[in-house]
Formats: sequence, C-alpha cells, structure tokens
Amino acid sequence: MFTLIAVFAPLVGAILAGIARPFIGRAASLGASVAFMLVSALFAILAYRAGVQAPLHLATWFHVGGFTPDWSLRQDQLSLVMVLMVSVVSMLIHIYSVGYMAHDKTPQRFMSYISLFTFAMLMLVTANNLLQLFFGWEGVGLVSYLLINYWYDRKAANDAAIKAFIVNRVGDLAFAVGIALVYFTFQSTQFDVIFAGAAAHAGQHYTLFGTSLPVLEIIAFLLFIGAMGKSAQIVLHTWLADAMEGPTPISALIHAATMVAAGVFMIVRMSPLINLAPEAMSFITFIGATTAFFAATIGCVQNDIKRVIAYSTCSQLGYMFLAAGVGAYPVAMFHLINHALFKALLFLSAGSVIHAMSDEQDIRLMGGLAGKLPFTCAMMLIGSLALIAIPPFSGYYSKDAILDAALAAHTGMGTYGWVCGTAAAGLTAFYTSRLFFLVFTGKSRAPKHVQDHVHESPAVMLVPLLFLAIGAFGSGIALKPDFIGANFQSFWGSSIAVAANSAMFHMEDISSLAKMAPLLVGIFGILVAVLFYLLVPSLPGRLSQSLSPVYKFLLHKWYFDELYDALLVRPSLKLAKFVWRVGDEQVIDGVPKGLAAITSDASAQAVKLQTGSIALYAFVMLIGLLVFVSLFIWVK
Amino acid sequence: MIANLAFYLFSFILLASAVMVVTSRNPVHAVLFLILGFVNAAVLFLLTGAEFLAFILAIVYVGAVAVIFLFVVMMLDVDFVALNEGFQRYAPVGALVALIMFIELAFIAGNWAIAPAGGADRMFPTPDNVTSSVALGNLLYTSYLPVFQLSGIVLLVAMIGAIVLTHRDRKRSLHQNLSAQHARDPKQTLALVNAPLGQGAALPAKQTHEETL
Amino acid sequence: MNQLGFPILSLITYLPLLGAFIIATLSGDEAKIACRARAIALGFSVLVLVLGVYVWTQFNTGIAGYQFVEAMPWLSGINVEYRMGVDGISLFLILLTLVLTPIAILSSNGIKTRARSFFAAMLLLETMTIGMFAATDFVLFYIFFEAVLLPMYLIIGVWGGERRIYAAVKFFVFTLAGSLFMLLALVWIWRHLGTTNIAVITHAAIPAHAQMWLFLAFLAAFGVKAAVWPLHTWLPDAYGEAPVPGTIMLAAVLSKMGAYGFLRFALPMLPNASYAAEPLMFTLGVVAVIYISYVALAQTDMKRMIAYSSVAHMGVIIIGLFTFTVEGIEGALFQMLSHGLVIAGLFICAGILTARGQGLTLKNLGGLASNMPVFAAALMFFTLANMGLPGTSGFIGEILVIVGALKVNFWVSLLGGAGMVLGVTYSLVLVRAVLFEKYARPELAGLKDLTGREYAMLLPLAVLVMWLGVYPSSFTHAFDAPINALVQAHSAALNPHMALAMVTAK
Amino acid sequence: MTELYALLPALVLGLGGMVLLTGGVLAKKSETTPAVTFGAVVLLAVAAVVNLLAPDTLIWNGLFKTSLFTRFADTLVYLGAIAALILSVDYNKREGIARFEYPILVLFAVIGMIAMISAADMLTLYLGFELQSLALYICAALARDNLRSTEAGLKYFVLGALASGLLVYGISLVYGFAGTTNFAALGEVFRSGTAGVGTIAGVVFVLVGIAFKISAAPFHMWAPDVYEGAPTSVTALFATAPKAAAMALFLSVMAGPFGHLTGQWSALIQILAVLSMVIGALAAIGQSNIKRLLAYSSISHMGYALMGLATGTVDGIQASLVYIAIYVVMSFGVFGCVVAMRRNGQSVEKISDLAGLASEHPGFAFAMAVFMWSMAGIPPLAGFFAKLYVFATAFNAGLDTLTIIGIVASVVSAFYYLRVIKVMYFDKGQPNFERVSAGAGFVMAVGAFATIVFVILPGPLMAVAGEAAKALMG
Amino acid sequence: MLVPLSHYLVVSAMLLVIGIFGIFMNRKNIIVIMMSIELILLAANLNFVAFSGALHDMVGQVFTMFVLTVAAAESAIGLAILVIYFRNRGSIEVEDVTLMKG
Repeated sequence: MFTLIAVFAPLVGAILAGIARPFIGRAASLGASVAFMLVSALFAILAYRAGVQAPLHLATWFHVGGFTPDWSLRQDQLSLVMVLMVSVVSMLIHIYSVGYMAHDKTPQRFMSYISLFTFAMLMLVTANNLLQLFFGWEGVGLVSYLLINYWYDRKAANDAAIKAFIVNRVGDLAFAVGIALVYFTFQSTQFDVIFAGAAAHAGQHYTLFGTSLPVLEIIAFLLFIGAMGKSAQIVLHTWLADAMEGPTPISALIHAATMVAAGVFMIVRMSPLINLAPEAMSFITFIGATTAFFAATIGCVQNDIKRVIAYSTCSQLGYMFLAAGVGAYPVAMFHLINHALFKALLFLSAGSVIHAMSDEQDIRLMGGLAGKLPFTCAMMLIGSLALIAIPPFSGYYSKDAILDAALAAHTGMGTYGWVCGTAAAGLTAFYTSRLFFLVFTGKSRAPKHVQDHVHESPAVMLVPLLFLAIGAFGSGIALKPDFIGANFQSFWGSSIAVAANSAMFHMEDISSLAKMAPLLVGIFGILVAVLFYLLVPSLPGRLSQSLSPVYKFLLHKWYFDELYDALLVRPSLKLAKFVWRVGDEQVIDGVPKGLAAITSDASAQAVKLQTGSIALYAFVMLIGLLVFVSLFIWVK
Repeated sequence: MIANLAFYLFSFILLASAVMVVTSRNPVHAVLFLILGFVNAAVLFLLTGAEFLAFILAIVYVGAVAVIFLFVVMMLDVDFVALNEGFQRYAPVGALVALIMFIELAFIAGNWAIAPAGGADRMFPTPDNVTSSVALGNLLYTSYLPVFQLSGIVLLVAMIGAIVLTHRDRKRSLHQNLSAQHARDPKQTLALVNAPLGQGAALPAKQTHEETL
Repeated sequence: MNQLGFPILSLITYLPLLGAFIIATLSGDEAKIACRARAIALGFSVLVLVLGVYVWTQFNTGIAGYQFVEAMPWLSGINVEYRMGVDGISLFLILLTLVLTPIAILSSNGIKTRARSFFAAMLLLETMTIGMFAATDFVLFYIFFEAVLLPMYLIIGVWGGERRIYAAVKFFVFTLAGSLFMLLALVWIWRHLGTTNIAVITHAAIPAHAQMWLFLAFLAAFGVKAAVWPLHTWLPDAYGEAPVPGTIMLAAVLSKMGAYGFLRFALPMLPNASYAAEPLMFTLGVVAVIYISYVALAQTDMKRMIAYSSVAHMGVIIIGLFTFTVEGIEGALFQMLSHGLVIAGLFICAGILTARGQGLTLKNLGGLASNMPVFAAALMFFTLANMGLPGTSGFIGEILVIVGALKVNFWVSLLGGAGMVLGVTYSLVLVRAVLFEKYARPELAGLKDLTGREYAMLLPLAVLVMWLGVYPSSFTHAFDAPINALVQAHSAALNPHMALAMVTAK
Repeated sequence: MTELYALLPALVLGLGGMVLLTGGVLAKKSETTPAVTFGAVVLLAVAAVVNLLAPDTLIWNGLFKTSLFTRFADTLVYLGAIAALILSVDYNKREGIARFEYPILVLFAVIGMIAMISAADMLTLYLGFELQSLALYICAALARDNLRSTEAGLKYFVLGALASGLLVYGISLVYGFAGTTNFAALGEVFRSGTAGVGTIAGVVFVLVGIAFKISAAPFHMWAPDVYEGAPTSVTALFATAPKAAAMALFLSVMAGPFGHLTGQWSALIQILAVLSMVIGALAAIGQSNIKRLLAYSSISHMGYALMGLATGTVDGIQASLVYIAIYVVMSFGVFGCVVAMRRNGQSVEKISDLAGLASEHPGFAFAMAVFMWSMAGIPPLAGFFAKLYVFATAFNAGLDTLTIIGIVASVVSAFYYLRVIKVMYFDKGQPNFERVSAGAGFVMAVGAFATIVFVILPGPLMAVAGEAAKALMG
Repeated sequence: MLVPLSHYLVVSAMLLVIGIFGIFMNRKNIIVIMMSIELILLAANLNFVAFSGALHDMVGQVFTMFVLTVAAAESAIGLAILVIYFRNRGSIEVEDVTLMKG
C-alpha cells in the first residue's frame, strides 16, 4: 500500500501540474507537484521500512492468448531500494527545480514532466513483469525526450531530443523482441515465472543466423542491447552527451541518477536469467569495461561542464555493467545507488554554477569561483571526491568493489574489465580534478558582466545539495555491509540471484597490490591534473598540440557522431528521398500510369478506326462476317 | 438442254450487268444495268417455275423501284465527273475478301443436300396442279395473313417515311396572304429613329417572316 | 431473430441513410442548410452511436459466432440472403465507425459549399461502412464494400484539395480494379459452395489450388483497400487531398476494411493458401514498414506524412494477421482499432491547422507549441500513440504483433518491429517541424489554441486511446472467442497438410 | 380466339396507330403532336397491359408464339418506347421537329419489334426486323434540315440495309439447307446437335444481321455516328426499345431454333462479347460528346449481355434478360438527362457542358451520377446486379477468360463513367441549363428510383427473368 | 428441274459477292451502294426461288414475295433519306458522309 502511494503520488502531481494550472494557478500547481513528491518520498521510506512484501496486483493489463501482463507493483528488496532512491533523489530535485526554474516561463510544465518521469521510473522499478517494466522504460524515455526538448525553440535541443529518442528506441526494439522471445520461451513475462523456469530452459536452443543458439543467451543479448540504449553504453551512447541540452536538474535526475541506471537495474533484475547466459555476461563485461574507459577518455577533453559530467556518467554506468557482467550484481546496485547520489550532487552543483554564471557552461570561461560560490564549491568537492573514489567517500567503496570483483572473476574478460576500469579510474580522477580546478581555482576567465552577476544560489537550491552531499559522503560506508558485505545475501534475499561461482564470493581473493591499484592510479590522475591546471597551466595546450591527432580524436568523441552521420543519418535521408521520388512515384506508380497510358493509346486506336466512312464501316462488317463464316466452316 | 443453255446465258448477262452496276462510271448507266440484271433474274425465276414472282420482279422492280432510282439519280443532278475516281485504296484487300467469300459460298453450294429431316418438314409443298400465282395467293391470304398485314404496315411506314422526310409544307413557298397584308399596321413595321451625326442609325429588330404571317 | 428480437444492426446501418435523405430534402439559403445539415448529421450519428454502445452492452463475449443475427430472403434467384450479424471481430470496427463519424462531422465546419451533399455523403458513408462490417453474407459485404467508393469519391473530388480530381479518380479506379477480382472470387465461391453465407463459406473445404487463386483475388481487393505495399500509392494522394472529415473516415475506418477482409475471408476460408502466402505477406508487411517509413521521412507535407505512416501501420497489421497466432491476430485487430483512433486524432490536428488557414507544408510551419500549447499536447499525444508508446493504444497492438510474429519468425518480428525505430524518426520530425523551433512565418504566432468544438473532437479520442492503452482487456476480451476459434480452425485445416509435409520430408 | 388475343397488342397498336395517323393528318399539324404522342403512349400502355395478360400460345401455323419470354421482352420494349415518347414531346417541340408522324412511326416500329420478339418463323422475324428498321431509319433522319441527323439516317439506312440483306441471305441459306423456316421445325432438324455447312453459314449470316441491330462489335460502327447525329429523343429510343427487342430476338433465335447448336455458335458469341466490351470500353474514353459516349457504352453493355447468351444455358439467358432489363431502365433514365441538357434554346451534347451541374441542379446531377455509377457496375445500384449475374453465370459455365476480360473492361469503362461524374461534381462551371421539362424529369426520376431501389427487391425481376428463360428454352 | 441447284447457288453467291464488293469498294455516290444492296437482296431471292424449286416447297416463294415488298419499301425510304441528305449536304459522295466520326 505504501508502495502504491509512493508510485502514484508523482502521477497525480504530474497531472495537477500539467493540466490544472489554468484552474489552480501557477504556484499551486508547482506546489502540488512538490507536495505529491514529498508524499511519494515519505511513503517510499515507509515502504522500505515495511520491508519485502508480495507483489501488489492492481489489474490485468491485457489478456491475449497466453500473453497476460498485469499492472502490479513488485515489492522485493531490489524494488524497494530503487523506489526509495528514486523518490528521494527525485524529491530533492523537485525542490531544487523550484529554485532553478524560477525564472522560466513555464515551470509547471517542467515540474509536470519530472513528476511524470518519477512515476514512470517508479513503475519501471516496481514492475512485476517485463512488459510493465517496458512501460516504465518507454515512459522515462519519453519524458527524457520531452525534457531534453524542454526549450523547444532551440534547434540543438530538438536535435538532441530526437537523437535521444531514436537511439533509445533502437535499444528498445531489441528489448521488445527480447520480451517477445521471453514470452515465446516461458509463456509468460512474469518475473517469478521466468526466474523459476530459467534453469529449465537453460539447455533450450533457438535457431538464429542459421545456427542453433541457447535461447537464454539470445534473450540476454537482446535485453542487454535494450539496456545499452538506455544506459548509453558504447555504440548507443551518443545521445547522452547531447541530452545535456535539457535544463540541468533534468540532467541530474534523468541522465545521472535514475533513468540511465534503468539499464543496469534491468540487468540486475533479470539476474537469474542472465546468470545462465555466460556468453552474454562476457559481452556485458566487455561493453561495460570498454564504455568505462572510452567515455573517460572523452571526458578528459570536454569543455562543457555538463558534458564532462555526462561522459563521466557514461563511464560510471560502464562500471556498473562491468560488475553485472562478472555476476557481482549487488556491487552493481551498490555503485548505482552511490553514483545516483554523488552524480546528482555533481549535476546540481554544476547547475548551481551555471545558474551563477548566467547560463554559461564552458569551463574555459569560468575559474576562480571558489571564493564566490563557497557552498557550491564545497558540494562540488564532495561530489568530485566521491566520483574519483577517494576513501571514505562513497564512490571508493563501490568502484573498488567492482574492480575487485572483475579481477576476482579470473576470466579473460574479467581481467580486461579490470584493466580498463583501472585505467578509467585514473582518467576519472584526472578529468574530475580538471573540472574542479578549471571552475573553482585560478582567475576568472569569464566576461566582465557575467562576473558581476555571480552569486550563490538560493537556499531552495542549496538545501537539496546538502542532503545529497551527506548521501554522497556517507552512503558508501553506510550501505556497504548490507549491499555487498557479508550479509548481502540475506539483505537482497531472492531479489538478486548471485550465482554460486560469482566473483562476489571471491572479491577478497586478489592481491593487495591489485586492490590498491585503482586508488593509486586515481591519485596519480589527480596529480597530473594538479600539474596541468594548477602548476603549469600552459602544459595542456602544448600537449594537445603535440598530440594533436589523439586530442582531436578524443575531442570528437572518437568520431562516433561523424561515423553515424556518414553511415546512417545522411544515407537514410537520401534513401528516404530516393524511395519516395523514384521508388514510389516512378516505379510503383509507374505501373498504373503505364497501364493508363496503354489504355489511352488503345483508346486512340479504337477511335481512329471510326473514320465516319460508310464504306469502311461496311468493310469492317463484312470482314467480321467473313471471319465468322470462315471460323465456322474451317475451324468449327 | 435449252433450259440449261438459257440458264447459263441469262446468268451470265445477270452477273455481267451486276458487275457493270457496281463499276460503271455513270450512275445512270448503273441503274440501266440494274434494270437489265433484274430482267435477267426474272428469267431465271421463270426457269425455276416461279412465274408469278418473275413477273412481279419485272413489274415491281423494273417498273417501279428501278425507275425511282433513275428518277432520283437524275433529280439529284450529281456532278458525274467528280465521281469518276475509281476504287478505294484498299481494293486489293477488298478483292481478296470478296474472293474468299465467294469460294466459301461456292463450297457451301457444292455441299447442298436436304437436311436429314428436312424433306418431311415442308409445310407447304408446291401443289402440282395449279399455277404458282394461285398457290402463292392461297398461302398469302390464309396461312400468312398476319405477315401479309405486317408487310402492309411496312409499306405504310415507307409511305409515311417518304412523306415525313421529303414533303415540304407550303410555308416555304412565297404565296400571298391577303388578310395578313391587310392587317398590317405601319406602327409595327416602320420605326423612326434619330440618327446622331456620324454614328448612323441602328436598325430596329427585324421581324421574322413567320411572325408577320 | 436475435437476442433482442429486433433488427438492431439494420437499424444502426440504415438510420444514417434516413438522415441523409432528410438532409437531401433541406432547403433554404446555403448557410442555413449547412448549419442544419450538420446538426442533423451529428444528431443521427450520435443516435446510432448510442445504439451501437447498447449493442456492445448486450454483446456476449463468450460466443465465437455471430450475434444479433438477422436473415431474410433477398436475391432468391441465386440463393443469396440478406444477413447481418456481429462477432467479436466486427463489433469494435462498427463501434469505431460509430465513434469516428460524429467526430468527422464535427471536424467539417470548414465545409461551406454544397454542405447538404457533403453531410448526406458522410451519412451515406457511415451506412455503407457499418453495413460492410455487419454484413454476414458475402454478396452483401461486397455491395457495401464497393458502395463505400461512391460517397468517398465525391467527398474527395468535390471538397478536396488542389489535386483532388487526380486523387479521387486514382482512389476509385484502384479500389474498383482490386475489388472486381474479389467479385470473381465471390462468383467462384457462390458457384462451388452454393451459398455466400459467410458463416458457412468460412468453414467450407476448398481445394488447395483454388485457394491460391482465390487468395490472389482477395489480395488484389483487400490489398488495395488496406494499402498493402506496393498497392498503396493511391493512399497518400487520397489522404492528402481529401478534406479533413473525409481523410478521417478514409484513414480511420476505410483502410480497415481491407484488413478486415483478410481476417474475415482470406484467413478462415483459405487456410492453405494463407499459409503458403505467409512468406509473401510477411515480406510485403516488412517492406511496408521499412520502405514506407523511409518514404514518410521524406515527406514535406503534414497530411502526406501521416498518410504514409498509416501505410506503415497497415504493414504491421498485415504481419500480425498472417502470423496465425492468437497474439498476432488480436494484435492486428487491436492495431486496427488503435490506428483508427490515433490517425483520426492526427488528421484532426492537421485539420485544426487547415481551419486556421494554414497550409500543411512542413517547412511553413513550426513553433506552434508556444501559442498553441494544448494543440501541441494533443498532437504530441497522438504522435506518441502513433509510434506505439506503452500506455497508449498503439503499443498494445504493436507488441502483440511482435510477440505473435516471433512465434513464427524472429526476423519478421525484428524487422516488423523496426517501425518502432523508424516510426519514431518520422513522427518526431513531424512534431518538430510543426510544433518546435522557431516560427517559420510570423503569422503563425497569431494562431489561437483549441476551441470548444475541437476539444470535443480530440478529447474523446484521447480518452479512448488511453483507455485502449491502459486497459485493453475491455476490448480484447471480445476478440478472444472468434480469434481462438479462427486460429484453431486454421491449424486444424493445416494439420493434415503439415503431417503430409513431414512424411514426405522423411 | 386465343390467336387473336395473342395478337391483340399488335392489333391495338396497328389500328390505333392508323386512327391516330388519320387524326393527325386531318387536324392542324403542329398542335396535334402532343395529343398524338399522348395517344401513342396510351396505346402503348394499353398494349403493354394487354400483352401481360396474353396467354402462352403458338399461333398461325407457328408464325408467332407468345410466352413469358416474349411478354418479358415486350414489356421492356413498351417501357423503352413509352419513355422515349415522353422525352420526345418537349424535346421535339423545342428542336422544331415536333411532327405528329413520329409517335406513329414509333408505334409501327414497336409492332415490328414485338413481331420480332414473338417470331416463331424466319418470315415473321424478317418482316418484324424490317418493319422496325425502316421506321427507325426515318426517325434517325427526322430532323431533316439538320445535316447531322440526315447523315445519321443515311448511315443507319445504308448499313442497316446491308445487315438486313445479309440476314435475309442467311435465312435463304438456312431455308435451303434445312428445308424449313419454322423455328420448331428447325429445332427438330438440329436436334442431333450438328448441322450442314450451309446451314451453319446461314446461321452466321443471321447472327451478323442481328448483331448489327444490337450494335455488337465488329458490327457496331454505325452506332456512335447514328447516336450522335439523330435527335436525342430518337437516340433515346434507339438505345432502349430496339436494343431490347434485338437482344430478345438474338436470345430467342440462338436459344430457340439453333439451341441445339450451342457448341458451334457459342464461340462466335464470345468473340462478339469480347470485342464489344473491349471496343466499347476503350473507344468511349476519348469521347467528348455525351451521346457518342453513351453509344460506346451501350456497345459494351451489349457485350456484357451477350456473355449470358454465350453460355447457352437457362441461367445465362436469365442473366442476359436481367441485364437487358436493367440496361433499358438505366438507358432511358440517362437519356432523360441528356435530353434535359439545353442551354439558351439549344441542345448541348458536350460532356464538358455538364461542368458545375451538381451545384446548379443537384437532383439532375444526382440522377445522372446514379446512372453513370450504375452503368459502371458499382453496387448497390442496379447495374451492379446486372453485371454480377452475367459474370456469375459466365464464370459458372466455365467461360473464365471471358469473365476476366469482362472484369478488366469494366474497370476501364468505369474510368469514363467516372469522368462524367467528375465533370458534373468536381469541375467548376455554370451549365445554365433550362428548366428540366416535366417529361424528362419524370423519366429521369423513374429511372433513378428504379436503379437505386433495385437492391432492395431484386427478387421479382430475377424470378420473372428466370421463368422467362425457362419458357424460352422449354 | 434440269439445271442443278448448285449452279443457281453459285450464281446467287456471285451476285452477293458483287453486291458486297460494290458496297465497300467504291467512293462514288451512295446510290450505287443502294443498288448494291438491291443486288444482295436479289441474290437472296434467287436462293429462295431456287431452293423453293428444289425443295418443292412454297415457303421460299412466299419469302421472296415478302422480300420484294420490303425491298421496294426499303428503296423508297432509302432514296427519301438520300434526297434530304443531298439537300443538306449538296453531295452524295461516299467519302463526304463523314461529318461524324471518332
């Protein structure tokens, strides 16, 4: 019941904020959305405290053949944790938004979107079957689109929004087919049924590409492709950085804390099935590790404050998949929660900076803000340390656990993950420090009039920062014992299936050097940043010139966008024009047009015969007679 | 033997004059050849024993129909020179068609035999002891009475048709209508108009002949 | 006669005809006629809607066969009876017609000239369409099926856009050419089965070679009507040129007639041929989805873009039908309903712009979200439903078809589902071009948001779309019995065939 | 007595016609025309009623026979003639050709037609055929001061005379080779199903003569020119009564005396049907004159009607009868519309003259649209059922190719019917037509009404046609 | 009868063919066409009479009688039409009778 209220309160808030403004006024509609969000957070806490319960069946969604997804709320540990995290973070962001969007024309629209988003996300995490999960999945995608496109009169926002939606949809298509395949295999999309039957279907094969493959592998692959889209993993990652066109609170909520984590959540949720698909798990590891490293490299050279954080998000999500890929699902969840808190903190702090800088986002035009924005600076520092994974900040506990697990997996892919992850840890430390130094230290490089307006944000924005900072600082220590510690199995219960051979159980089995390595690399990264941006500020410029190809390669984000543009976007547009103008209008329409032309030619011929001459008419008659007589006499 | 000879002779003349009907440059000649052909055909009728029809053919056709043809040809006063342009451009095809048609018909003629049940089916066998006029008359006024009446209507229609098409009522001829002339009112026929200089006078609407009458 | 003891289906069918007669007898000056004719048309269409809802309440979902059956002698010479009835398949298509006609009539306040004829034609169209869905005799079905052409031809040709005549003639000749082949099939069926009672002929055993020919004939007729690729080229022209109410009826209801025909005749009657044609139909469906989505992407006119999206959706419906799975067929059927509502909503949105004197060329639009927020929300909503977002009706059909297709072939499922991606592409391009970015022309800023009448058109549609999306069971419930029966009969008909195939394979 | 009773309709018409003729000649001319026309209509109506009550019999040594079949066909002839006469009253007056002889000629032509239909002997057939032909030649040239009308008359006459020459030559061959001209006797002769080559040639000649009358291709070429040239009221007659009569004659000759030779002539009928449908459909596309268009349309309709005959079965004959009946109704209706196309005291005939008609005369345009759609065979109008029956029986008889050609032709023909509707409804224009005369309006309305409501009650016509076909085939 | 029937038939066939030939092979005046038609009718009559003789049956003669009657009526009407046509057109050339075509 608590869960029910926690899930649906944001929907009510969204509707009120979106529709009721003409009737109850702007302030009331904003207030309604915040109030319902508070209610949601409160009940989320209550629900968490009430503990695991049986799924709450609301209604049958539809019933076609054996395909009978329900509307229901799952209330196992995994869901409760996610509900709690989502509604609390969302509640904080709601409060923050009231301040941040104060100068906007249509804040109620914004509030309505994020409330709606929260609802969709809660539906996602409480889903008791894949289809409802897909409902939430698509719902968050939609709201993400709407929010990226919030300032719809900007071309860039439109481009980014469409891109986000389309890229997500590519993943969703695989997801949907995956759901279909699940149904095909298990005759149900209910989690309980799937999990119960997964082992039984482990040996079942499905023919694809002409070869017979284990069906669970295919399902896992398809589902993971869906997750890749949503969680911006390499290949399908291009939308995330562009999504920063949306207002900053959104970036915090959607593109940091919650939505992008949905992919990880889904994989964790499906862990009983994923566990039985070793090939897919390797693939997950590979993609996660690669993304962690790849996004980190890009993050090092970005100049937009939000884009840096966005690529860092991308990279951190890679870590989570890395953990999931080696079967350490609780670790992935641990990092997910930690990441949600500190990344929200980072984004909101960045928002505070942007707010202060009159919407300037280029870090090259910032600097020296520490003095003017002390609180924000402190918050940013906490967030950064958490991200870099300096003990005792939360990131340290989860990220190191991930790398330990990767190495402890003792597989080639696990080792690859560890190498990438460790390298990425260094890069993360570097770009995070770089960001911090460029923004808060040194002299201001902003134009004069911007400098004059720099001011600390209002309390309504800062208080949520404070709460998040507490979380970012403490969540690691506080949650570690339950999440990945000794009693993790009793904590998660049946909601996460950790295979017996999972790296979870061997995390301590690695050398202490390996254990220390990420932290050392991280500190090295900080030191490099200190060297570059505090001690020898001219170094980065010289370096970028001497390593120009590498720099450009990174600056252009490994040329993914250019590649897609050349391979997909432009050919598609050309193809579209071609199939219309040539395919439809000439070839397909050519047939009826040709027939019409033939008919009218024949018509002209038929008319031509009709010369009006009696003699000809008689002649034709007699020829007809002759033919008929001859037919009769000679052919008959 | 003589009958045979006569048949071939008159047949030949018949066909020859038929050819002349079709080919002669002067329509008057064509009509005259037509008459010749009919007369010969009448002789062929005679040879088969249909003497009444032979005379009818001569009297009705030669005496009436062919003469109308002649009359019309003369009346229409066609420019014969302009008509003398010979055959159509598709003469060869036409000739071929005609030839094939003839061969087929000749083939048919060669195959004549009374259909198996045909002989017994004769409704009105030719009586042996009366002339064909009597035999024919007997049939026409008894068994074929309705048809005979029908042919009367055909002739009536022909008559009506000829009148409807060619008969002109007198309205078109310029005869005097005295009462109309007496009833004439100068006011209706004479109009005085002021003609401004250099512009001329518009003629008043002209009254038609019919209206005056 | 039936459970009501009263020929309610005929009543629903012919009441609009009565309305058309009354409208035809109106006299007075043009404006007054227009006003009265619209009122009468609206009145009659709402009246039959109420009757239709009543039928729904009395409908017994447990029965696979026809209900509310009416039968009486008609073409006695050739053993054809007048038969009406509904089952779970046709019930909602009738209701769809009943719902959309008043909305289409509401949307027709742009019709100023020859309003009398227009509204009479609309009611005539309603009669023909309902009759077609309710007919349970093939000859009767054919008559209604064809007769729809008459009012539609006039509606496109008289009140349409610039190239209306071309579009009207193309529409007419295409559909006529197609349906005459059905006539041939009809004659064959009548000759070999001795009856045209649909309930009987759908269970008749037809030799396999004849099934192939019959199927081709049906493909010609229903394929054109359903705009199956590559028989679709009349559709963009017709949709693009027809006046908004006409487009609504055309896109929402008439295009369903083809798919309905497949479902009603081709599948149950010709199991072997349908089965044999499955690869072909899948190919056509997949090509429709992908190819047409690309064509849609290239469109420069709002209505034509929506029109092409409609063709793409018909591809999905075709795929669903030919999966021969309960999920696929019900998905297709559901998609028909959903698409009817959604496409109507989209065309009404287009009509709202037209009513404000705007052309629909995309590059001349833009930025309307600022001054027409509710319109923007509506367009956005229907676009989202059109791309099959979960929670809207479009999703249910799409996912069911994907599920059904996967039972048959993975690639059909994947490629058929590709519409999820491609559909998003052109839909978002459309929305963006209309609603977002800057005003293409300054006068766009002066456009007013929705009026009450426009709310009255869009709101019911939106509610229905949500209803279908959130609680589709109210509808699929009625599908179950007939579709299950159909699928069972289908596999039963194929079983000996399959058994034989397996034997020969060994 | 039965003999007389069976002939009573003809007697009524003949004697009545002569009375009217006398009256017309004695009275002053122009004013009497409406009265004479009225009288003729009354006579036709009386004859129609009498005809319906006539008994089934074979009279006068087998010269005539009456049966349900003849009554059915006669009724169509009466209907067509009455409609044409009603149309002629106003039209002829405005065109200045209001001659009282016209209705009388029509009466006599009708006598010829019913003689043709009732013929049970080649002689009756021939005389009836000639009587109606001669009367119609005159009618075609009725507007004798009009070059087009006289040219139409001339063409019709020359080609018609040629056709009847061929017909009578064919009869002579049949007579010579079969030994009789009586239908019943001929039927006996051909009972075996075979016939000598001479008879067959004769049958072909006869067939050609009749095919000319129904304007089946390739013997159709007179029709467009004559339809166009003749005064519209006369064209209306041409398109209805003689077509029905000639078609009935075709059916009764082919199914009657030559009924046992079906296997031999069926192919010819099929050729006729195909050529008619195709040429009719194609040539009509390019037409700009509505009367020419209707001529081609009637050519293709005859093709469809012949499809039924081609099967040589009772069902086929029934389908042909239904087709021809519906055709007659549509035809007089559509000519009611054409007659009403008058502007500024002049008759106009261009299709483009109809532009904008729907706005100006909605009823008129609606009626015309109904006829066009019906002729195109679109349900639920009567024309659809006509085609349905014909296709059904032809397909049923295994004439698959013929049926498919018919279907294709019907798509092509839909195109030009559609064009007329397009012009009326879609094109802008101001026809400025004069007020539709009461007669034309009546004919139009009756035709349109019958065409529309046929769908409700198709049974009776079907049943009667079925009985009539059975009566013919025995 | 001494002359074989087939000879009559051949003569009549030739007459028919000449008549047919005459109809479509000349571009001279229409009167010639009408005369050609008379030839065709004559051919038919000759057939009838010959058959009548050969079959010993009166029907052929009766038929001929009526054909003659009709032929006379026909020529009357034909000539009347020709006359009024000539009044309007001023010509009776075959190739001039092509006002209406297409």
